[in-house]
Amino acid sequence: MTLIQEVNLFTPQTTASAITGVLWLIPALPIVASGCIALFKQPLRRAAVTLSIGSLGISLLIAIAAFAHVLSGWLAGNAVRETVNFTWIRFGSSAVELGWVLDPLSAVMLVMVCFVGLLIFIYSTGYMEHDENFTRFFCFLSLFAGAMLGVVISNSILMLFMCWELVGLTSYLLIGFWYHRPSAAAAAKKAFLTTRVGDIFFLLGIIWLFAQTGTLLFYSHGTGSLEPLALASLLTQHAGLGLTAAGAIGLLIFAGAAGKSGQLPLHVWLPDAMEGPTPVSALIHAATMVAAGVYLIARVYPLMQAGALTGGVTTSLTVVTWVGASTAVFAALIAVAQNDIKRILAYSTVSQLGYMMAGLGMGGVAVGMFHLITHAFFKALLFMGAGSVIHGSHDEQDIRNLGGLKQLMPITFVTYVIGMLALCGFPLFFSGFWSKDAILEAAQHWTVARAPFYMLVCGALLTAFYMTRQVSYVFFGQYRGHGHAHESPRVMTMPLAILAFFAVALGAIGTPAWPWFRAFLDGHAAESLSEPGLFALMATSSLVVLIGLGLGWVVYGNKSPEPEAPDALQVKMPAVWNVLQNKFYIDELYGATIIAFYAWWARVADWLDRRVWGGAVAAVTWLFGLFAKFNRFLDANVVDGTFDKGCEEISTGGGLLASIQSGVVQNYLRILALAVVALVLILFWSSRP
Amino acid sequence: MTAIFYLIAAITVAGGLAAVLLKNLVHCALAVTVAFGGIALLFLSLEAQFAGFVQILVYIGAVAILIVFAILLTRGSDIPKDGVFSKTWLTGVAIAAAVFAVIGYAVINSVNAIPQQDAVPHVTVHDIGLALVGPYVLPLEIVALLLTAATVGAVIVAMHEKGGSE
Amino acid sequence: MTPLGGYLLVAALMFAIGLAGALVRRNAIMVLIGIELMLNSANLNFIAFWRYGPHPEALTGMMFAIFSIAVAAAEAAVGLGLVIAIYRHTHTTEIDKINRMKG
Amino acid sequence: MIDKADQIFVLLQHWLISFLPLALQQPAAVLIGVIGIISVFPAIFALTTVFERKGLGRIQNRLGPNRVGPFGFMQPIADAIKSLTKEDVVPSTANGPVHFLAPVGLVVAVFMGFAVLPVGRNMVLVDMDAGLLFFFAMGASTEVSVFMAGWSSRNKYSLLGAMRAVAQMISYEVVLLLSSVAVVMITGSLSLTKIVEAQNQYTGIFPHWYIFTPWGLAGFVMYAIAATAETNRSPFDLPEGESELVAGYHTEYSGFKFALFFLGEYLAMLSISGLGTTLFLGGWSAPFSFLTFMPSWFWFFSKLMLSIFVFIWMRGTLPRLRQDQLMNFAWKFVLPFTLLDLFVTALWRFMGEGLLRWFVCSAILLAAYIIMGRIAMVRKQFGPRSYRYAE
Repeated sequence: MTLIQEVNLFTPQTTASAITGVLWLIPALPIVASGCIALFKQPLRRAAVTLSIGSLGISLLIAIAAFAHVLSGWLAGNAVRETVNFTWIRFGSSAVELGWVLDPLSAVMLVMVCFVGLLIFIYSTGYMEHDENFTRFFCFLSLFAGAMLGVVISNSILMLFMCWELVGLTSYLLIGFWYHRPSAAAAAKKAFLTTRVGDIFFLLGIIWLFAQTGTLLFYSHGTGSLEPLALASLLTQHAGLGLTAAGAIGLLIFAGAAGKSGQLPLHVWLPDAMEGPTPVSALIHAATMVAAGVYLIARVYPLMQAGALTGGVTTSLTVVTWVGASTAVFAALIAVAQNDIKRILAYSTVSQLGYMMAGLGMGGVAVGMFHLITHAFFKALLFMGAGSVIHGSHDEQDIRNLGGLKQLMPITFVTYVIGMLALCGFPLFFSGFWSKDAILEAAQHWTVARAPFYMLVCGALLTAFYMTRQVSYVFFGQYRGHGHAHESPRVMTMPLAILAFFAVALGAIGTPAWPWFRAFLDGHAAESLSEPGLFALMATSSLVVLIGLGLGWVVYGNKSPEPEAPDALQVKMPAVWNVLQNKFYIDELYGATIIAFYAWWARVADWLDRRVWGGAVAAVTWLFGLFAKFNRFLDANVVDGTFDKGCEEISTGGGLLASIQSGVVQNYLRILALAVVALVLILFWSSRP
Repeated sequence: MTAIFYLIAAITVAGGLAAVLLKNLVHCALAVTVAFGGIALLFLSLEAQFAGFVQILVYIGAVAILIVFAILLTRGSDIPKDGVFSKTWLTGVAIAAAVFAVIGYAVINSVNAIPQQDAVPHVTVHDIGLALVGPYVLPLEIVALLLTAATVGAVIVAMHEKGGSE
Repeated sequence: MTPLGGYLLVAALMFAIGLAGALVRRNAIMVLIGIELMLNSANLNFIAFWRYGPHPEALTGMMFAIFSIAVAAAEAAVGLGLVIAIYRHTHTTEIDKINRMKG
Repeated sequence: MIDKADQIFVLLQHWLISFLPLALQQPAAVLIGVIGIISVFPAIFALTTVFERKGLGRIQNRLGPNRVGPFGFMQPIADAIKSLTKEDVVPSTANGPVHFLAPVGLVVAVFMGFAVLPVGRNMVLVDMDAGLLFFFAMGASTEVSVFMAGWSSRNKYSLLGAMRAVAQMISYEVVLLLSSVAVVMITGSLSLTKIVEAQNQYTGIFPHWYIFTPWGLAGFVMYAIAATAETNRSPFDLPEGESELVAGYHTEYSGFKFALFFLGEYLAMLSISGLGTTLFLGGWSAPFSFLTFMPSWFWFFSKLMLSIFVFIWMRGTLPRLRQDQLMNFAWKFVLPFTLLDLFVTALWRFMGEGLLRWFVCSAILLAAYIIMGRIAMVRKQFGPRSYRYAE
């Protein structure tokens, strides 16, 4: 693998093309649409839908145009990286700069996000049809889409962080969309707080990076933080623990990515996030937002691999690999013992994100991104299929209460099975096979350790197993739910069919026979089939998948257990099952350690507040009270006494004068007349000689 | 000091006395109309044609009618049981007499001190008009404002209070 | 007695009569009538002084009388409006019964 | 000869006083004038009553009085004899002196108004500098008499009629004054003879009557409306509406006192028509320059009779207004329009000669008339009466 040396094949473009100039419209349109919808009244459903879908559709068109621009540039032989930067705030000699970038990575991601997002928008119009907060939902969805697209096009790490936080906010809003359910509200809080833990590290990384390089931009004609000049200076800094500054910053950024992408210590929020509406699960928690972490690593990849000596191995990338691989197998294990249809998919997502991270860590940007793209399509497909199942079976999510939907929901069944086979990596015809194969290939060639390879293979086996279990429960046997299950409306099945098509077809761009996707992302020529051991690897992975499928079918296939009956595995291995079903007791562990610590600390603070500070305040209060009493005494006896006496005198005098003003008008007139008499007399007298 | 002057003066004073002394308020109003007319005639006898006609127009045509309206609106034409004069009427008469005595004494004693010209002043309406829009234009404007304000005020004061505690 | 003296005496008499009316009558409208009489006698004085004064062409007394008439008209309108308003509240126009500053 | 015919009455007066010593000539001249007025106008009144009754009869498709004398023309004489010989009924609760003084005061005040009317060239009893003001002062005095009549009768119909009449007269007197002020603004004089002289000029054969100017026409229309209301004539005859108030403030009068009221009302109509003629229709001036050979008094009385004919015609044609319509009409339409007319008159005075002022003044008045009319009609304040029947 020689791709590392060829990263710098990119030739910086000095001038931005027209399409780059309007690239900002892609995130801006959905955000503006969201703002408009926020002002709408609830009954304006049609307008809200038209606005959000229309804006995202236009964004998709622009994204495709941008992609075509990049593609034509690539075909012409020179890879494109165009940036538009501007100064946001200037203080002193430094400036906060924002900007956006168009390169193969962002172009691919833009198209994927817009396309999947658009399909999910369309699907949502059917899924959310009966919800009374329909327009609010589309407001949030549009805001999310805009923020996510903002993350994708950012050329400034600050702008990326702002959009990143916006994405986190919308995720919070959408998970808690049905906020009247306590579980949804709790899940939203959990998601927000957990990702915040990662974000704090991310922010530290940003600040460190800014402090070291003096710029927030990734690419800026040679002065950006991801360009050789800055990287070289970062490598010369030592951060302790044997890390260079580049490595330390990379690890901090990875912590943020791990929070967002649900990597091992911070994965707990993602399964709970399934409390949100299913389209949200599909869009945010399968296809796009969780992939933002992977995308972030891909975006700062030059930083991560800076200083790599041989085989592209750096400390930070090794950490990424280990975390990813262990997440992959760990989550797959938990998924085996779950009964909620969406929760299984959620753990599957965590697992697949681990694959992506491992792929990034071992194989480079293209490997990880390829799995990200294929996964986005088939996982969105699976989630929407699950949504269709839930919709059709009257909000039933427990797979033990479903069954026999093969006949009742044929389109959902076919598309779901396609998604499931793609996820499992069924050989040759499904995109998942090729993307996973690329990761496994990278793992096989990894020089540091062999363990990740075996872990990933194990994960693939488990993936096939639990997906078979799920499909068997849901679609085969007898229908065990209540009411009559029915097929979903066309507006929901159409996106399923389109996604199913891509779940199959996308594999074509990444086969070892024609790996142009990798070449496109990495910017160098395609490799040939001549790689040694390739076919052996393919055979191995196929075999693993088939074993997993077969095992699952043997254990669960075509049975119709009673809803309350124990699981087949539970009967055989109750101890293991319990551990798995309780998710390795991670939540309980956190509850017993971190949260308990916080609760204790809160009690301490409370005690301090009540006893120490409260006492001090009470003492001061008492003192002042005493002083006030003294003042009152003075006021009542000294000041008031004088004043009252004065008032009494004035009042008495006033009473005397008031008796003159009797209210009888004629009295006044009389006095007036007498005054006239007096006046005339005085005048007359005084004029007398 | 002609007979006409005495006649007019007698009418005026009689009207005024009747206005003050008559019991029925409407009679008082009519009597005061006579007094107003007498004053107007006095103006005319003083060669003040314009002032005289204005006096008739304003006092007889407007103020008298206004008084009559007010009397009828307040049921003033019914004679009250406890008399029309206040209990202190004697004091009032005494004070009025004192005023008249003092002023009359002053007039009689000092009227000859003032230089008098007996030539009839020849003042036309034209002159008065020119004076009104000339040296006296500011008072004219103020009076216009005052009349407007008085109109508005009278309307508001006399207007029925809507939703009042009647 | 000069003509001016005659007019002034008549004016003084009318003034006294108006004053007496305003002082002895109990009805508020009668008080107003008395005041009107007093104003009229003042006007008569103005006109008389204008007629027999040294500068009749200056029109001062005449103007005074005219403006006084205009103002008196406004005064009458407002005064009678007040009397009517008071009558609405207290159902009386007896001025010695209207001695509270509360309607 | 022409001048002789024109000045025949003046010459007659001069001839008569020439028999007296010089000291008495001046009072005698006045006396003769007074006698003339006191004899001529009641005669016209007598004629008018019979004209009115016959005219109304024609309008209502009947004959009218036709028994006394030729064509019933002796009817007023018969009426006069009747009212003089009838018993004078005074209600027992009536306030005697006031009841008696009311018709007298009315007739006196109305007769006073004629003193300043120029009925012909050099034919005016007192050529006062403030003639117009005098006329209005006398007109205002009649209100007191009307009130006296209504109040002293101790009859609720009388009192209501009197109150209505006084309220109506006060309201429309404002309009009457203001519409006359327009003429004063142009002429620069309150003297009625000067006003007539200002109009007694000709351009070609056409006279300079004020009615032939935009502001004059508008002013005349307002004046005519106000005059109709001021004299309590139909359609503003609410104070005497038979269907509501029997006969208004003179319900309790009979015999000669009633005749006096009747006389007073007609004389008021005559005098106010005469003033209108003087102010807007050129007084005694001839309508065309080639007709100046006719005596001036002939023209005055012709115009007067024409006005009276219009009064009778209106009485026979128009229905009576409601009280609120009457007041609204006065304060919300006629008065604002008259004020606007004053403004236009000022504009006319200061815009100088030329066609422009004709155009501008006409345009303003026409626009104001149309706009105010539309607003009034939309608000249904002066619209046709709508009847509601008990169900």
